Amino acid sequence: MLKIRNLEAGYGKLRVLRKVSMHVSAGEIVAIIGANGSGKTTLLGAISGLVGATSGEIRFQDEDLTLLSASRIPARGCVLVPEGRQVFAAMTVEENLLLGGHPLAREKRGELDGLLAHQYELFPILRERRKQLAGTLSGGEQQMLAMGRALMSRPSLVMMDEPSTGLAPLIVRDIFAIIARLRQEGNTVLLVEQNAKAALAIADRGYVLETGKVIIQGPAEDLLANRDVQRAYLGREKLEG
Amino acid sequence: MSAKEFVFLPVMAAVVLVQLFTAASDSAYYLTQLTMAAYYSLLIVGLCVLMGYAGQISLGHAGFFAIGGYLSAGLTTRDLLPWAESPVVRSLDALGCLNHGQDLYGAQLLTVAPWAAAAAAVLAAALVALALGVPVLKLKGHYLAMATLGFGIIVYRLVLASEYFGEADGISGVPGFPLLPGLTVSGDSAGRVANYYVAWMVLLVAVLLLRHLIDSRPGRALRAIHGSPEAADAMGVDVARYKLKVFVLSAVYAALAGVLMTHYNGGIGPSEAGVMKSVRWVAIVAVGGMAHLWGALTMGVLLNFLSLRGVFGSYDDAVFALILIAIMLYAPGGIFSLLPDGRWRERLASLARRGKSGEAAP
Amino acid sequence: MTLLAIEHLGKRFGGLQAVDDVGFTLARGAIKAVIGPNGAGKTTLFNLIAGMLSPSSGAILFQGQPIHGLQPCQVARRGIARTFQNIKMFHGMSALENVMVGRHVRTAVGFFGAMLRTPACRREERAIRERSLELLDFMGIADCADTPAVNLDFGRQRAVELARALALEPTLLLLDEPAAGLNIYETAELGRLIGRIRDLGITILLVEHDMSLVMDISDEIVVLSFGRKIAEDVPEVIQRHPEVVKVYLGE
Amino acid sequence: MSVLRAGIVGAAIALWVAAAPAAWAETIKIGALLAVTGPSSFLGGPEARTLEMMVEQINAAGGITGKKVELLLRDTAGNPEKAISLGKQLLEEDKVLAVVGPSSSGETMAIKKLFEDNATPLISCAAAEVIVNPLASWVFKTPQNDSSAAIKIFEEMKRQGIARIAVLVDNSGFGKAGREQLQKIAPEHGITIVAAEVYDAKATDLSAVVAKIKANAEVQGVINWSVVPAQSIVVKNIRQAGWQVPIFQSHGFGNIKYAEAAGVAAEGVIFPGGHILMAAQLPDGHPQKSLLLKYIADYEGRYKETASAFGGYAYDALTILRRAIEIGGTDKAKIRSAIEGLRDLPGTSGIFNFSPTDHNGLGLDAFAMMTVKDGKFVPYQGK
Amino acid sequence: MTSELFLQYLVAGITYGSIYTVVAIGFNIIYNTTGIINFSQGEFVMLGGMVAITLHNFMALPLAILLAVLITMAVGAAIEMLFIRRLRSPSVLRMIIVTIGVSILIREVALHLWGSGVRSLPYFIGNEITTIKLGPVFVSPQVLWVVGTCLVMVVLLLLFFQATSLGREMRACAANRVAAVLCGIETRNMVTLSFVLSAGIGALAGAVVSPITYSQYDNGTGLAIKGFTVAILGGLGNSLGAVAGGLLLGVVEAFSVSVVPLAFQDAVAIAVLLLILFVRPHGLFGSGATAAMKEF
Repeated sequence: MLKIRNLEAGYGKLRVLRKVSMHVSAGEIVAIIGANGSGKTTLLGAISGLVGATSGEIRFQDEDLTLLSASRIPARGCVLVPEGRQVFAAMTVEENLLLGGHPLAREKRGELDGLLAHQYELFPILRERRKQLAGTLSGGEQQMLAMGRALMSRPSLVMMDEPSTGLAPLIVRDIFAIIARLRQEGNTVLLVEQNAKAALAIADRGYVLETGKVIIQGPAEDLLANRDVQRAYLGREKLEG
Repeated sequence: MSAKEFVFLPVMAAVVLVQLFTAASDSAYYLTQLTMAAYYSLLIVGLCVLMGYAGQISLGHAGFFAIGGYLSAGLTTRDLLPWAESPVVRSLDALGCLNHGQDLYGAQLLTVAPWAAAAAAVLAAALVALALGVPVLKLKGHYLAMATLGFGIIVYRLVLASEYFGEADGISGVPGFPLLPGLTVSGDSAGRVANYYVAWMVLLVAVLLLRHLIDSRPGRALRAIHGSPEAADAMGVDVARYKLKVFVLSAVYAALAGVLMTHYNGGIGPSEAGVMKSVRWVAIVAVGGMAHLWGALTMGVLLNFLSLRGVFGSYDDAVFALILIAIMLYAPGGIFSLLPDGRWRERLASLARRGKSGEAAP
Repeated sequence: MTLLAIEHLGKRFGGLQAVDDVGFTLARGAIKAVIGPNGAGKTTLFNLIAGMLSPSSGAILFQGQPIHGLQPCQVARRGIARTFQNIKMFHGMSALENVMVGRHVRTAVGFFGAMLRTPACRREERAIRERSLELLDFMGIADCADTPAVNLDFGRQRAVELARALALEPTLLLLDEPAAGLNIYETAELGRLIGRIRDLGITILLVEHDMSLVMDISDEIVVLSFGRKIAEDVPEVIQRHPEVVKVYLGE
Repeated sequence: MSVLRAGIVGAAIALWVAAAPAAWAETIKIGALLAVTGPSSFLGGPEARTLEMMVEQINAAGGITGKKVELLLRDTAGNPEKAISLGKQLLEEDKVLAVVGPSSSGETMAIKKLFEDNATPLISCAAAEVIVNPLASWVFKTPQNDSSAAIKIFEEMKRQGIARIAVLVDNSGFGKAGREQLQKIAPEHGITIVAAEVYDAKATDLSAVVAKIKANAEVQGVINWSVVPAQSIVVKNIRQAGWQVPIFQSHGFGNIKYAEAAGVAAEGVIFPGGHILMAAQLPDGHPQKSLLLKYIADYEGRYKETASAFGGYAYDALTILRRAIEIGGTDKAKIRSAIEGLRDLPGTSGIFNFSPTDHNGLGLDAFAMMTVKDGKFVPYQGK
Repeated sequence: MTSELFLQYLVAGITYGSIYTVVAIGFNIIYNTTGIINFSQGEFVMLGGMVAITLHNFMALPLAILLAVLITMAVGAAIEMLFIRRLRSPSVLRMIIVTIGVSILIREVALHLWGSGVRSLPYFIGNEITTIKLGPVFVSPQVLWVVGTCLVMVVLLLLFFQATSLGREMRACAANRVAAVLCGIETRNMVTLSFVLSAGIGALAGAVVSPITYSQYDNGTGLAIKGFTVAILGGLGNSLGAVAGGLLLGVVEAFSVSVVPLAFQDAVAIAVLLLILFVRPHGLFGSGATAAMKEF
């Protein structure tokens, strides 16, 4: 479904991603893990068009996303739940969700009510809060809202950037339970997480990024057992030179 | 002399050459408008430091020019004879701050002496800038622009509504400003050459002082605030104080320009306080390249000179608007950024280095 | 001897307790690191010490004096310098001039002195320049002195920023993720550099993600999670601390 | 013949034709400092257009004493500092013989000394009395005196038994000068000003201030002294407030556009107007009649806009200069004394009788009281 | 003060207030979607009036106004596409300068197109002296047109922004540009749309107030400054706040006539603006908390 080849991207002079290649198949949950600054967020930014790719290609359902502007990518079925939620704080929960339905083709706008109901079923708390301003929600509720908003356009691929950031452990568990459920419903998920164990626990496969490169990849169980993964998080051997 | 100061030599040479040329070609009349342009440029270089180096916009600088010009004009023309016996006037007289003279039509006149009036005018502008700066400089972006614009409008409204300042007519009949025996700032054609040199001397000294400021501790602090206020703060720069100081400094420059221009012209009118004037000054600084003292000076002299000569005719404001838009869209670094490479600057710098080593090139 | 003491420090943003009853001390001459996952409150803690935020509760004592609630520039004048995670160079200024700004609190010339370029001003200016060049040299980037700072590569900008902080002659140096954006070689180099800075007698507190750097150079590590301190110990212990491992790798 | 050669020949012919006026033996340079743009452009615009038209006519008719007139028109935008700069340019660089303008009193006052120092005649198109009183030897003005207008208004008020009035003026130089004259002269006519307000030249609605003066029960009549569009707003707001008070306007109302802007509200407004506003109604043989009709016809034919008193100020200035040059030649001092010696010279504003002590030359008779009837200016016939 | 005078002042204040409010709303729309204060907003008002007057020579009044609004909208779109869109990495300073430049340019073009003369549309109902007597107070029917237009406009705008998906999308751009892009909203078009919308509103306002205030090439600036003051008073971006702020400023101005010389009236209005900027930059009616939720 998603195929990335030799992707390079960064901000200004700073090159963050160095020749990253990876793929996601339909129906999978793929986790990308790595320490801070390893380039995870930049990778999702590049896929969703927020960060310009300097070379390489991103093929999504046989279309090169690097050629599209960011606002056209959601309509192709590839939606990002950004880090730090980025809800429309001064708008109500329901408005946030409706805006998520924007990428739907015009003739499918009639399905909005059904989709709305579906999100409320997935995230019952949002139904209670639907008239509230999104900025007044708690962190966990905002995360659910951001996910719900992304799902409103029935994307074929949902990308999630650090859904657990700044959330209490109990809520993190709920969030991951929902992600797992999404897969059961047939969604494809690309998950970027710092919380490696939680992410790999629900993922099929995983990639480990370090300083902008994929250093390890494989089935989630293998990565969980891999000592190098642990090393990536809690200190490397000293480098000479 | 550092590389940046080295530029002064050719500029001074140009000032002298222009005068010699006009003398030789019997076209000394050009000096009048060059003198006026120099006074306006005095305001512009002050604004340039505020905007370009400290990063604070002011859409009200004509207001400071007007405070300087109007106060100086009012004090030196309004007759104090009716109050001659009041203690204030008498003590001022005892201090030598007053002039006993005659008006255009020969009537007795008691007025404040120009030097005292000028000092009072500049001081007033500084105090206003201080009082205004404390709350205004806390604002950013649109709010700062609008607040300074508002200040300019208030000054305009006050001079337009005050009888003391002559309402719509402004003040005319302002006497010359005696600088030295035999040297008076005034528009008399006899003193034209001397006044030309006075104006340019004042301007170049003013620029030299600013140049010194920019290349030293407080100037670096200012530029640091522009570059990154948080980092400047973390380096121990008291951002609020520095913004305030430079605001006052630029107000003083504007007021001084107002004082000198008023004595040179022998009068001042409300159009000097108008919003369009403030906008024009901002435009010229932008065209010169914001953080570019020489750019501001060059464009200040050039554009004012052309405008004062009526070259743009009825399209005066339109020309400035077009310049503004074009510069912002196509050369945000100022008109000199369009020159290839800025190699001329390097060449100047290398010349300067040969002159004296040890100090850095620009 | 204690240089910096954090006591029951708390910071609330609306409903979020970003820093919650954190306390630790920093001995003169030590290198101490604060680590924790994203959103743990490291940056908030850092900003509280640097004066960019004022605490909701608790106290920060520097050399026995309370410094909480002071403005950043006042904190700097006490002898605390800092660097920024996303490097903040002064635009439009050369590398050397950037460092020269660092001398601000150690010099005195004001507007008038500078404009008139008094002899005292000239003397001071020369001293600032010399000291700043020395620092660039110490960082090994003396050759970039006249380059506009923003044109330097990332690693060199870091070095300029460090030199700028050192120009302040700080007693305490606060480093906010100094290794962010550096490659492994640059990071290793940075580690050595921090060591040399400590050898100058400067105490260092850093917030860092790069574990290799932290483990390598720190004397002690404080671990934050959800605004609370969950561990404080030497690197070897922290590396095996079950709570810390759980926070980082999940349960 | 190739196209190129045709082009060259054509250009040569064009050059020759263009160079033909070089047959003029000498040119007379006359400067003009007018506010063609800016806040006073409603004055400077018609003035500039009038001058351009006249100079063309004069040259077509053989110039002045056989010399071609060259008009150096400069736009001051109403700024005194520009008037000074451009004034010096005209005097020293262009070496003009005399200057027409400026349009506003502030500008005129700013350059008064300059023209005294340079001993060059300046004929201002601004109305303020202070321009010629106290007298400056080289400065003249063509608009009627404000005091004449004030006296005319007060006389009419007395006739109507109005003694307590409200005065509204705009904050232009015209309004300022008018207010000063009204306040000075009112006591002489037994009239008391019980309320006086200054409004902004760019005011968009004045119903609040109208409500204020209306609430003053003493007010028997209102004088509005203004030269800006807002004077139509005053009239409208007074009538909209259901207030049937007699409204007097200054000679600044002498532009039919203002009456049109006020629409039916302008009906019955009384004001002192120059004869230009009633040219057609003047008795045949009136010395001004033919020149007024010609000026109006020429101006309106050429510019497709109504001729106003303002353009007339410039007409008079150039007419005076023309006559003075015919008498005194191209010597500035002689021109000056020629102007001072002009008697019974009809102009658009009135019949000029200059003297060494009167540099305006117009008397009370330059005004006639007028009113608006059916959207037209007509002589006021009394109640 | 008699109650009659009090009421008459009030009516005058409401008239001024409605005019200012309509201008302020134009500011708010653009500010809300872009974070730009469009200093050329006043020129839209001027254009609306001038174009409508010109067209009225050839066609019926409603049609002339409609066409004038459409033409001004096109001008708004052109300004955005020609100037605003082309600003690379726009800093606030540059946006201010460009919109000021555009404002001067439009004004100068208008001067050379229409001349400096004053024009006006005829009164929609009655003429210059028609008044309606409401108790002791006299009101021109045109005032009711202005107040009515202002009210209808505010209500329509609120409906548009709250109840239509396009309005929601514009608000989303204002609330969080990145998130809007991630929802597939073409933010560029929203910016253009905001210029079109506020140009249209300005033009309609210009046509409706023209019989009262007259139209002239340079009367946009004064209105823009008042409109901006009102926008700040009500809290930038807050349309209901603008209504309240407009009425407040209008009434203050009307009543100030009784204490301050009229010549200082504008200085009073600007002093109010400065005071608000210093004390409550988020406006009298906006709360700091909601202001903080916006990105700008």
